[in-house]
Amino acid sequence: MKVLIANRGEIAVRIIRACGELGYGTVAVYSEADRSALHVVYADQAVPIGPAPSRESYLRIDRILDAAKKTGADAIHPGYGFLAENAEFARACKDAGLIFVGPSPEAIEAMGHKTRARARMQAAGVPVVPGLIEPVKSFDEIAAFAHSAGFPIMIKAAAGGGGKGMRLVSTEAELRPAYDRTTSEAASFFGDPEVYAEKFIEAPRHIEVQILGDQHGNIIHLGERECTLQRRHQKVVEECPSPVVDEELRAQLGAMAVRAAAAVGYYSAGTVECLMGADKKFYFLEMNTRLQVEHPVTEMVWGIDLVKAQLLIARGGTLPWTQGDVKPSGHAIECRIYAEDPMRKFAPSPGLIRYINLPQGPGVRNENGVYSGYTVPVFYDPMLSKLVCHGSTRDAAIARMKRALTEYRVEGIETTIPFFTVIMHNADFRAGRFDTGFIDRLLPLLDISRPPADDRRVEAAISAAAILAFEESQRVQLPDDGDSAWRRAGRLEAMRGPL
Amino acid sequence: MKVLIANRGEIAVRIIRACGELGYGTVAVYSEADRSALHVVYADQAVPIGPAPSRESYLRIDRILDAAKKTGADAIHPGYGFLAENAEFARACKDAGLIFVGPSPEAIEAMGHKTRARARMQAAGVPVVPGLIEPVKSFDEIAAFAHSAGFPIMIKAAAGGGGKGMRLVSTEAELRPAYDRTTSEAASFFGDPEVYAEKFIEAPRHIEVQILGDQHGNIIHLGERECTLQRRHQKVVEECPSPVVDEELRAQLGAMAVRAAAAVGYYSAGTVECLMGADKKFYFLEMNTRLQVEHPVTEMVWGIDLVKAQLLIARGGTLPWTQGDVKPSGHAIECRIYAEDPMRKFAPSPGLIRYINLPQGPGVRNENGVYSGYTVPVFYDPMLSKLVCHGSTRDAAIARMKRALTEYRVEGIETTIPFFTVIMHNADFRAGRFDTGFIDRLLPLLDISRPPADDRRVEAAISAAAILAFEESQRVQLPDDGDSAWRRAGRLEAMRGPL
Amino acid sequence: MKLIARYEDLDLGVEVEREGSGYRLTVGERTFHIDMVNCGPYVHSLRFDDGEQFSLIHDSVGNDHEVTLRGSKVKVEIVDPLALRRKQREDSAGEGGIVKALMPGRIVRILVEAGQEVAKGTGILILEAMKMENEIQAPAAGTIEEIFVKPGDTVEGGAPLVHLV
Amino acid sequence: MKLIARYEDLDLGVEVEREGSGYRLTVGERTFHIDMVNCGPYVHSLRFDDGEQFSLIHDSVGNDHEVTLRGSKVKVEIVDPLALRRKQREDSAGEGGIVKALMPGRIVRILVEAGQEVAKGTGILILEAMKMENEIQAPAAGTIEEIFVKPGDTVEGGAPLVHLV
Repeated sequence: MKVLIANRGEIAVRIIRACGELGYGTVAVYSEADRSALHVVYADQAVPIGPAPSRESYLRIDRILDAAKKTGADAIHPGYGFLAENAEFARACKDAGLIFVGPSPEAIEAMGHKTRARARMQAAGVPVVPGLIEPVKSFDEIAAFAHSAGFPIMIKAAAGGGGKGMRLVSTEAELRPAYDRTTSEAASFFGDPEVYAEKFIEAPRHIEVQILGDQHGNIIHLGERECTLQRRHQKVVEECPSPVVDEELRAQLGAMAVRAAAAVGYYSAGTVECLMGADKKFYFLEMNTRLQVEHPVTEMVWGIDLVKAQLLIARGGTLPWTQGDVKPSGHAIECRIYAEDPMRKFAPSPGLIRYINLPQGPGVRNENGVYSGYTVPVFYDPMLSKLVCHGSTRDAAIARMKRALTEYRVEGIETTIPFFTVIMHNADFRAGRFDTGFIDRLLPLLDISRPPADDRRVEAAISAAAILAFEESQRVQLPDDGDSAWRRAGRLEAMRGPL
Repeated sequence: MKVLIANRGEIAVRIIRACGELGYGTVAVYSEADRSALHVVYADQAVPIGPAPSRESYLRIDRILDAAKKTGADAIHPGYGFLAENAEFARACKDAGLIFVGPSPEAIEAMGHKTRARARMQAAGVPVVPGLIEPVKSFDEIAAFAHSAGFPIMIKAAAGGGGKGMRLVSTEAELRPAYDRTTSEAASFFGDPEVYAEKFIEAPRHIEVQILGDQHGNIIHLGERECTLQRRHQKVVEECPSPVVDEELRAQLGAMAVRAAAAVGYYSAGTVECLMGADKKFYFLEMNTRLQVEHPVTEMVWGIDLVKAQLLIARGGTLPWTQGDVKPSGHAIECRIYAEDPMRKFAPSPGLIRYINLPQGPGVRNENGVYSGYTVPVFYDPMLSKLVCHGSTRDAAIARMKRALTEYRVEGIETTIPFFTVIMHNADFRAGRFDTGFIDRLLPLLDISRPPADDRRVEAAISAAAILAFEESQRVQLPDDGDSAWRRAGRLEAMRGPL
Repeated sequence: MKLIARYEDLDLGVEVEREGSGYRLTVGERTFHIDMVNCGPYVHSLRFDDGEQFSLIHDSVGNDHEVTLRGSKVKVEIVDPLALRRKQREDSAGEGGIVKALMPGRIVRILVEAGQEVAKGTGILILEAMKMENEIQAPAAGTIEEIFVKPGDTVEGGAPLVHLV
Repeated sequence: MKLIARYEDLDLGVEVEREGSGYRLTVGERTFHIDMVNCGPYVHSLRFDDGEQFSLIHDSVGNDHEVTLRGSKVKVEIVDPLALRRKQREDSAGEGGIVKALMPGRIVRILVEAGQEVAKGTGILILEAMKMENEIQAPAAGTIEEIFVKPGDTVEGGAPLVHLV
């Protein structure tokens, strides 16, 4: 068995690891900007599939299938993003005689079109978010909806998902620019400019349920994840279980998710996303027909390897567990480590990672996508790695995360690590009191405070910097020291061409 | 609460991590050779306690107590080795008003003298290894024992443990040199030249039982560890559970271990070591009155943090679990990563670690004691770090270990990583068929085979080396390139003085 | 050697001298005797003469030093006084009117024209990097003197975008 | 540039030339067109012209190169032919009679005396490193011409211990 991974970054590495443990061969595909990426380093084989822009590489179905044919791969795992929820791709894999590690093209289609999915779920008796409408053909339609439903509304790309391609609109004035930008991003990122709108539910929690189904009709759920902490509609911290879900509510959420999945004949791993109000009423939002970024928190608590389960299911295997066999244990939290500068409005911070020190020790899991000496390209997501910590209780998991963040060091680029330290120390977060607006309300208070100049740490830091500057000045000036011309040339090379 | 860690290397880092998660302050102590050691980097405070030789630093009770006083520490954790099983040290801590994180001095003494411990265990109804005798005063006594019991025998340091200070003697000719060297090592490492001897049981397994007791008389066991794979009487691979112990045998072993611990009023974490024959009869060997190197395999399978439990117990807390509350789950394996060259008879390989890539991802735990750029000193144990992998079954744990070893890269010094790859692929190991002689029998077969010259990998490697040598030759010759005079001077500095 | 350390808004005079195998430092009014050991390319161990020890991670680009120690990151600029005076002259010469790219990326749209007057905070252009569109705003009111880039251009971090006078 | 690559017991002639942004290599009888990119201080990506790609970790000390790729570690020595000829002359001059320390450590005991005849495998001295006593043995039969160390000495790896003729 040989598996081609049609993805990059930490998720490609995650899948390569699972395949390696199962004794399966692995094939990485990579754009020219990704020659030095970790997934290329770790795969058994690697095939170039085009220039840096995703449109010309990671989204090119023809080139990926060519790579599979050339290397004799038996299966393709799409990861998340890129082609993971593209039914045409899933179908093209099947047509080429390859196993697609995911659900059927029909299930992807059924859930992919968010508005049609909602109708189908409603028919299956699954509660849905109020206010959903069909995708619009023009700005006028969206304006009409906004006027009838009243602000705030959300504009979302019909083909979007995972927090991409959606915008909150609170006032009339913002409507036109938001529509234009969402449409443009939808066309650029998903190849489909269609957008729709829905009424925005205030102060909700974002809860999602993990399901696992096989091709023989067995479906189980693996409880919920708490994904309420978001910035720009992107999740930043996820946990399992949710601090506000008890065993009874978990059973209700699970039953709803299994019903939703069964309604579309779902198999493989999948996630049913819900909004939950303060009254703990929950509404189906969408189903992600793929592995989720935050799947490790579920794995650590439920003791099941979701990627290995996907591979088993894709090969036609039967789920080895019934609902009664699986039980959660302890608590897990994930922080997404981004190449963004929290002190400069989260501006992207690509570039050379000069030094990295990953946290280690008990209960710490690094889903890493980068390494010391690697240059983070500008073409893709700013997510570098994920840090996941497990503890016997939520408090223990938070304490472990705080400890791990202290060990985590990245030099050369800025990352969101200090921002997570602030969150882990926040009293409301520690008490489990938050909604999806938490991060935005926290941002103005974000004072990653610096010690005063007479603090011994500052004296030590200034002394060290002065000594090293002094030592540097004593050295002969070398023509080719440090960042070599050769390496600089390689970096400019990677920057060339359209994004 | 502030804890001083009277140790170095990976175990000091392990304890600092646990304290950090509990919100306790940490104080590292270090010899002059250890200024750049990871435990010094990670502790809140660090205090120098003398020159490189352990005798003048890590074994100096007075200096360690001074450091505790100076920093206002409340407790001292001894780790393993050094002063961990020194009753005098435990008593001195108490006398200085400090909490000693370990058992009572009386329990250490009772178990510390191996021959007296055996008598006490026999009296408590615990089965012991046949043939034990009192420590000898002269070579003649040991010769007399050898002649009456017959070869092979083991000569052991009375104050030894953990595989140190013991020698197998199979023939008359070896007896005198073995006696001399064991006596000399016992004097040098443990400060006590006394040795004793016992009949050597052939082809046994080494099984040990983890126990945890509080100061209120509650004692539970956390099952067994399989520690049969040894080289020069040092464990190299440990696992939990043992592949040959079933639930019934585990209950018997556990009951025996709890009885042994109760007989000496034991509290804190402790390990009862046994030999087990092919008939699954087991014999008490010794009790290690401290945390064990291989404790993480038990932690990963039983879900209990032994260091945090030790700290709770030391503060007078009550064990939060009864025997019925604790259950094993899955399987864990540990490999001890040593700075030794398996291709050169495991010769020590200290020096500069130019580059290190630790394995990551699901089920992988690094208990690391070193980092990229660190120079491994010659003065201490060659153990750099431990790699621990957990899986749902023994096969899954082995597969994960194989995958992790593939990711593990250390450049600059040689390590035992390739040796573990060979063990993980060995059919007998995979089948669980081994005894304490397994590694010695495997060594002659150790062919960490190299690919032939026309293999594409070799062509690629030769090409890369040639290109880099070519590029190097094209560069201006720099006076101070690479390994700087400054750093070389630092290394020579660290080498100075007696070992 | 005399240096200036800039921390937050403070300029501190620093004097560094070798002293035995260590260093003698004067920082502002205070004098330290320091012993420092290189533990690898980025890790250093610094010890004051009262025995207090700091393990630190150090990285620098030009004069900008980042030192991480005991969970805090301290950013400090170390300049020699001559270079500082030169820099101040350049600053007053009005080089500050160049708006630079804060990150590498691709120019998506230009929102202003040459000659246009802009208020502080007016969007100048949209820079795409890492799948996000980032609006670059005017740091002060003024007139757009010159635009150095066009849509579709790929720029490195620090590249000049427009001249604002 | 002409080089010699030593792998296992083979000496292979290697010729390296720049070719466009890549390299042209002749290794023994075979010619490769190779594109190689530096991915960091130790990681490199090498691609043959048929598209086969290798990510590798490279480290070298002097002429000794270690290349790790696809789970294998390949040790190869790269020398230029002039240097090799010089080395062969030195070898035949009998420098091989110096027994060197394989690792840094401390001399515990000397087991031989100057002038003593020894058989191959005779223990010469005991070197302690990392808490282990290691016996250094005579690599061949001969006479101990000179002993360079004494008990208690600390030596670096590669330090000469005795001269055996």
